[in-house]
Amino acid sequence: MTEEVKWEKTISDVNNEILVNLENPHKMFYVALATAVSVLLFAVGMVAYHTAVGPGMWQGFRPPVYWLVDITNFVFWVGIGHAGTLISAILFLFRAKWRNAVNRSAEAMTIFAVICALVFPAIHMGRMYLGAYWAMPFPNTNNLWVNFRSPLFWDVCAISTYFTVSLLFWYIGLVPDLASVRDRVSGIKKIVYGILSFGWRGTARQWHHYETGYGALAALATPLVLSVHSIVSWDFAMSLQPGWHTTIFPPYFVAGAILSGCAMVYTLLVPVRWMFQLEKFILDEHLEACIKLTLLTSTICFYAYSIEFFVAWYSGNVYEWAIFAKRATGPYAFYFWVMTFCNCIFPLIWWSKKMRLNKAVCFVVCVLINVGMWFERYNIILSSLVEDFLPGSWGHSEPGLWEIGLTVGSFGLFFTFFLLFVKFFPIVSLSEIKLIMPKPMSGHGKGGH
Amino acid sequence: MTTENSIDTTEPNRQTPITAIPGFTMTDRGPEIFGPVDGPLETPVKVIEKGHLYMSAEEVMPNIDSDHSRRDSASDFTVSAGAEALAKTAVDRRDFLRLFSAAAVASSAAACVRRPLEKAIPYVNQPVDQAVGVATHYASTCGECASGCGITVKTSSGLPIKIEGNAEHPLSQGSTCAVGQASLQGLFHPDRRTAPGFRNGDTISTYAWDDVYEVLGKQITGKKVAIFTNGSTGSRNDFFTDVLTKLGGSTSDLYTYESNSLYSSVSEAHKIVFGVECLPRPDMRVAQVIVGLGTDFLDVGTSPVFYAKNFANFHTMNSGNFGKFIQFESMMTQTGAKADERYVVPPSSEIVVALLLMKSLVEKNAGGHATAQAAKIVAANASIITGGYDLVGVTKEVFDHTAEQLLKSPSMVLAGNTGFDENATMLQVAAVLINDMIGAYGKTLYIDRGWMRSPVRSDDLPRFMTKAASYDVVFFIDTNPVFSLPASLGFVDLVKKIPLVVSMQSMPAEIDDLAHVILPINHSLESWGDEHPVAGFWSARQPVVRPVKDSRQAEDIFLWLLAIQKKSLPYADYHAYLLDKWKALMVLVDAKGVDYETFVKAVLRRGFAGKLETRPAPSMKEVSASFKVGESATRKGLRLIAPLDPRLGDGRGADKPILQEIGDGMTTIAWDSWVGLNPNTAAKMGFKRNDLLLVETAAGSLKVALYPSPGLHPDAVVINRGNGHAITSGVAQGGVGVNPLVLCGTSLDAEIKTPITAGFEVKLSRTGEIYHLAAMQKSHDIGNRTSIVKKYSLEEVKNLKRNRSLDDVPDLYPKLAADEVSQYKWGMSVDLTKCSGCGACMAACAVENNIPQAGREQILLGREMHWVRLDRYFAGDLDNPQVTFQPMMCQQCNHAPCEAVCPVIATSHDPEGLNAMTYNRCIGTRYCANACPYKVRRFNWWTHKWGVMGDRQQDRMPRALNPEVTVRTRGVMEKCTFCVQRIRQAKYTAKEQGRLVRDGDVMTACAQVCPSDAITFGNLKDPGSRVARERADARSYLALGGDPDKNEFGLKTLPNVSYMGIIAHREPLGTGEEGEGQHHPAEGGHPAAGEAAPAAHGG
Amino acid sequence: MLILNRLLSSGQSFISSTAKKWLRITLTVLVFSCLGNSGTANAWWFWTPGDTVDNVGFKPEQPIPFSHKIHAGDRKIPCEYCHSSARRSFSSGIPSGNTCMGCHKIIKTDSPHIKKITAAYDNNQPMEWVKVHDLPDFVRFAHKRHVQGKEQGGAGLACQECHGKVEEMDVVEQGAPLQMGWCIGCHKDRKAPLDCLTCHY
Amino acid sequence: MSQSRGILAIFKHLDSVCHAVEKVKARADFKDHEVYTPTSYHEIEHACAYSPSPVRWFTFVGAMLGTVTGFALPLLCDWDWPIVVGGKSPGIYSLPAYVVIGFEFTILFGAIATVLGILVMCRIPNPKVTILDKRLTDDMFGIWIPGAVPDGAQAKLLKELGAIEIKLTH
Repeated sequence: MTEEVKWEKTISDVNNEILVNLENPHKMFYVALATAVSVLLFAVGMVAYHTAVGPGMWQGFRPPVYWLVDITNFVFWVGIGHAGTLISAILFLFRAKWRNAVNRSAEAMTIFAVICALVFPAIHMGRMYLGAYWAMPFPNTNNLWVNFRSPLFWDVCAISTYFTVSLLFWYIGLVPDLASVRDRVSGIKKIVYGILSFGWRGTARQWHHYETGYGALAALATPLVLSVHSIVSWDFAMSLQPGWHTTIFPPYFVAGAILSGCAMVYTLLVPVRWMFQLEKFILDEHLEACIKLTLLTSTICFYAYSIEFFVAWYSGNVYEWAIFAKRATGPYAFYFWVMTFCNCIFPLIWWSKKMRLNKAVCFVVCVLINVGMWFERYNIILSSLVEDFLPGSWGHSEPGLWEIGLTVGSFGLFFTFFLLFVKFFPIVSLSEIKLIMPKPMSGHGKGGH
Repeated sequence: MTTENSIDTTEPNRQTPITAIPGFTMTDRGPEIFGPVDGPLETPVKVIEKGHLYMSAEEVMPNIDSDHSRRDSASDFTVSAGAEALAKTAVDRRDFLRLFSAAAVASSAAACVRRPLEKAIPYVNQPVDQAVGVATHYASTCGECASGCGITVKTSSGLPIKIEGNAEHPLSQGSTCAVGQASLQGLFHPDRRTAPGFRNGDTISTYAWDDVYEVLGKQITGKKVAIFTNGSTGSRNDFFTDVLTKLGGSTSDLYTYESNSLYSSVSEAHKIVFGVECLPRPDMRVAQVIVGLGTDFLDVGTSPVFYAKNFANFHTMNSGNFGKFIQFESMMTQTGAKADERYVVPPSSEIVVALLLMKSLVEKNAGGHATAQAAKIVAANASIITGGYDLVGVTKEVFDHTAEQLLKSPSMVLAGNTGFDENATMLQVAAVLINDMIGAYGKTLYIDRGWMRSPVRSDDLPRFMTKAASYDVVFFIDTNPVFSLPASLGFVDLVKKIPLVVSMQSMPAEIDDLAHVILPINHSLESWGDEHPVAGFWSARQPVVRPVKDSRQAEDIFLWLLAIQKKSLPYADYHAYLLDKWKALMVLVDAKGVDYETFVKAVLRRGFAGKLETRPAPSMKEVSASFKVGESATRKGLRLIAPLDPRLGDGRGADKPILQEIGDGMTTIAWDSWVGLNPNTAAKMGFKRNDLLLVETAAGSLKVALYPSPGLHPDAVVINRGNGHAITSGVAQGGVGVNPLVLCGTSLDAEIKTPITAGFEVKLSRTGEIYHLAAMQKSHDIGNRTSIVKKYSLEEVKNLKRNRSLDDVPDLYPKLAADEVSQYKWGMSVDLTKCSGCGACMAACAVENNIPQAGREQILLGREMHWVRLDRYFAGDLDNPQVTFQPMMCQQCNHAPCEAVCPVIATSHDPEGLNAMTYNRCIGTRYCANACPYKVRRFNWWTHKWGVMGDRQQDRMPRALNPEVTVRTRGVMEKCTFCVQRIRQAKYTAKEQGRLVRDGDVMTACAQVCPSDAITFGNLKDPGSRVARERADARSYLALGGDPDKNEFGLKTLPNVSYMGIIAHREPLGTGEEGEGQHHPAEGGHPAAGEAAPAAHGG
Repeated sequence: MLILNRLLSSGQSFISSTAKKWLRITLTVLVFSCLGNSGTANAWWFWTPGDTVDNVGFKPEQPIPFSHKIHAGDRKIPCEYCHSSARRSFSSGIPSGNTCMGCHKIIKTDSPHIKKITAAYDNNQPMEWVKVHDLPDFVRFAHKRHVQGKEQGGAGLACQECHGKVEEMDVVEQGAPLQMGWCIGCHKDRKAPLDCLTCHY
Repeated sequence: MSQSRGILAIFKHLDSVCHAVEKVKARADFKDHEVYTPTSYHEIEHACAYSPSPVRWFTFVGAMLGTVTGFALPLLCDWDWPIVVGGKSPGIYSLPAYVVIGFEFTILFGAIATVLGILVMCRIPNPKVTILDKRLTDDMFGIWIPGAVPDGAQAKLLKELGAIEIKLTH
């Protein structure tokens, strides 16, 4: 970000123009919220029925395919959930200024995406009520705890840690902004926001501790971000399944997660920016920076996809190569090519700056990337499970309406949360965007730097 | 570690405990299969070898006497609480204690208890020697077919829970077939009728038995009565004859019918040639060559288990010899799949093959009395023979070579299938002649010493068809001819003309719809009886449980009917009749120094007795003049074959979910009928898998979906019998599949007068609809994954060496101390050379381990629950592929990929090498199933309903549960446990006796049942155990375990299951180096997904 | 909330069980909605597996007030006289009607409870005892392995070690928690097998 | 701050508030003054010249505690009941697997401790906070001197230093 960004607004406009949305959102907001809530309610009904009847409801669970859309959605949402903390933590440490414009919504997106992600492993289990208990067996009358060697338990640890840390990070970031809101509103709202802002005053001393803590959190969150999807990838890589059992999985998954996360950030920001008239704060330059990061991770993914094929071939492992050959040419090749085109080919147009700045094109490609990333996980799960070692155990699978319903339902959950968030919380980090805006100097250079 | 490399040339002993059998001497090879009989006869009493292992029912169930059961008097033990919950199940009238029955009572007295309260309900009168939790075994005889295999039934708290082959019984030798295993489902079937009834228009009014006797007894007084029943070799036919005589008829009013017409055709052929009605008793151990003419003796022959045991001893490394099996057939039978040389011939042309073989034998100057006759027959059929080589598509050299081999060494020819064409009996006659020419009689086949007996009289069916109208009353007992005869025969109309039809069935049957009186009779496990399968050898049947429904033994009903008419036979019940009959047995076996009662008890304990009958070798008749070949042998074009299904039989097995769920041996299709067609033919005609075809013959038409089946002759159209029961008749699995008999014409075989079910010209056309067949295996091509199944030619196997133990695998981790200390390491060895894919292991496993049946809809989703899966792989030409069967169960890996991934330690490693699955710990993440490279784990997607009449097929599972195995709830993973409940019992017993578990003490259900002895189970730490020796054999390998000699260790999962590679006389296909990318044409035949057409076959 | 529930649950039957159930549900809902934390705890209480509660002291009312104190304590009848299969079966066995009648044909025949037994016996009705020591169905506890002596490879335990001093109880109550941790503790102490397959299959 | 009586000088510009802070921070009559800023401008932090925040010690101690817990938990469980899975000996041999647990606990405990550190050091949540001026969380800077009065010397000085407004706070 060496280019100087041209700001039309000053920090005095920030609170006024951003927080006004809390009072008066666009009418499209209510349409969107109503849609999201009804989808969510429908999904809640499905989950309730599913809990009563059993996991047999998922038509895609056709042994040998014991996981399909459930874990696809899980990994997909966890992947989406990567961008937030990445943008807040890693880019914070790298002092990438553009993050300040988008980090709040990205972090919120992280939280809600991780919630969506957590739903799936919970409801896919055969006996979810026991799952909760075994993980925290209090009182532990069995003298037995969990298997710490299981990647699934690592996953539980990683995701819950990630969720907790992201939530803390997000909320700590929110505290000064909630104080800003508190200072704008009155009545019951003032009390609520007052409680939520913990009584933040904004003294320099507070800011001093705050900054240190925020930096420490960012330092902790950085390895966490990278580890979470590595651990998610071990959910696959720790088994012997051909196509899963590879060392490339952790970096490959992390890159994929960041790719989908950034694409999702963009996908969310463009309508939000329009809906809440934030064009003057979330500048085109910021969006372009996001696209550049997306392009970078897309090329990493491209590399990972290719090297995966190369290694499968070069290893001489019959099973491994068979899986990859079938991925590209077999009955499920469609998914493979969707994934390749969406994640690797389409983003290539962003090498042109014109395209990077064309928001319609970028929006479409970002949506396509998320479609592609969904199919990447679907493809990895399905193709490795469906035809592994013994041909006698081979099968085939395809999801049914049930899975589609639950997938759509998870979007309902996500957007419900997100829309409620934009209604009640500052969409842009007020304090942080002020930092990248022109400083309110007197012009005399007196006492300044 | 270097292991002994030489081939284990002696076949290890069967593991079941062996004891002396009166009349049958023992050899070190196990029980002599009807071997020399001249040894001294022991007195078969007083020495009871195994304590209380075998005991007769009357010892522990004194109240089973028929007076009680007839009058339905108050029993000693009563139905206890929780009855309303169980009343709906099949066992609502259990007369034994129901201890520990769950009663979910939220009692106010103990509201702090956070679990349902359970009741402990004891016996009122505890029978001596019965303790809760201690199983009692009874010896009996299987009643599922007419073979008369000996079984032992394990009962717990009075309930039969498992059937095993009687280890001492010379026919079953410790094994049963799948059908025998499923017998329990017949016993407990929820569809069984609960009370006798009279037809009242469309409805049936039920009555008390006493009223039924009264009314029916009077109704039949003075009437002309006939009995139509299924075949039996035992005293039953004599009893019915006695009854009929009392009723004023004669033995000619008794009609027997078996859908398996092989009994009558073989028997009739011997009558034609030798003048004696019998089935020859084979002894394959001495044979070196067997030629099959369309035979399927391993699956649906005259005595499948006995033949399988025989074949297992023949088709194995035996003092450096390996029996060679040559098969000519038009369909792909499981027997044909085991052939060393297999020639595909057109449907119905087996008789031509026989003629061509006869010709070659004549040319080679074969000995025997038959050669002259054969020469005449060959001359008379010169026109057929001339075109014969082209017709069957096999060259003369092959026949010459085959004839040479037959003459060179002890050999036999087995002919005939249950897909029965018009030349069936003549084919048997030809086989008899050939067997005589090659000197098989007296050497490998016996008709003069302990010959086998046919359960049916061959001309009963046409006799009945002509005389039926003259009867006033006809009893149909345990037979369902309305279903098992072609509709075109007009049997239904015939029965409708009979004024009084009485149907006596243990399960509802189509004949019930035509019957005026429907009487539920006892299942064979509730009945007294006997079988006489081999001349001089009797197998006894005793009830092992009180009738679970309000049914009566068929024979007892007749005694009551006679009593009403005051014409009583001098027996209180059929049991008394048998006791009278068995007096002759005591004389036969020459038992001295014991009283009769003791003798009978000893017989019941052991399950059988006898002394093989001998007779002078019968002399041959001149048959060449009467030998004729029907024109269907030389027909061209598509022809129908409708064989009996190996498991469903003529439809008797269709009501047993286990048998439906095992699936077909070659196609793995479950819960359905299909039309099998050569994949190339199907491709040529433009048909794809699952296309619903219209199959038309002159007699009728039906719609059935297509499954391209490799190995069929291009002209063969195969539809198995067994399914297609009517929905309306209350038959348990009504509505499943189709009955191909509607396609069969009216003709009967000329000699034995049984309906022809093969050889009809057939037309196929597409209806345009798609019907999804529930095939459990989606891909049958092993491709380049040759390390999964290893095959060796005979030459290779003779020089096979292995320098490194299978368990000598480098490991990063230190050896586990607990494993080192443990005295046991349970292992299994599966000899793929022997496995014939019969599915008995799947059935035994399901019964032993309470495995639910999933039903067609779930199988379509791949959700079958079998703990042991039978993988079938085809290699080579689609028209005539080499077939491999591989039972795949949990490999009990020492480095199990499934264990490490479980987040809650629901599956862990046991110091005895077992992969422990703890159901109650499982939360159902299913990662273990994904991580398993063998994909042998099964998940409970739903709550399975046992013993409840649900809407879906899978909700009708009889509630015959093994109390020693946990019933799994929804959301829980399960898998093969190596029958750990048996291991634990054996260990407990051994500990109580202060010793270690010995080889043979414990066997898994699959190892015990396997009719081919393919599965061995035991302690790998005992170097002398059979399983340890087999694992050390050079032929053994680990699935996905690479080749330790080449420093390749595959996945390094270190399974405790090892497989022994296939030996075959022919050059094995699909054995190339892993990874060379061989392409096998079978790949296209069974596309993994979608409905792609079978690819044309290539090199 | 937990305490409330327990109080309510363990209380004597001063209100009907249905009413109590509804009361408990209502209370649960109320408290759940009011107090987040204790609501969670409550959910935990209701949804965790049954053996999170040890049930020690569980003392149900039996169809007849059979006193082990009189039989096993005062009269010194050995446990295995009635529970006869403990040494040879997984189950120790509940005495059958004829076992009772063996003595009570003569002894105390005029007691109303004995009359009840006699009547049941004559009518071929079994007694329906409430199980006190009840393990889940997925646990395979072999009485014989625990009761048999060392010479048979057993543990040689006295019945009282798990069942408590039954011979002093008028009404039998649960003597030990019978939870897995309790089993495991003893197995660890005595170096008995600890693999899952020992009890679960 | 229970005591909120004092004066608040409001500044509009960053450079002027920084200049003011540098001028007044050492003065005795500005004892216990507080600088208010809408966001964390480094200029102000430099001007105030606070000593390094102890929040990082919270982080460190929390993270180390997490590491110890994360490794101890599985190892103690293995020690209590060694269960073999996948042919791997429990305990020290399974340490590679426990690295993940150790790592996650490190992060989790570290993050929670950091947040606690922030809350403790910032003395929040504080229910008794007085909002001195709404603009301080918007775009204005402020210096608040407890106990001072609007017409005192401090007010005058601040005015000179560029305060646009002096406010009495209660």
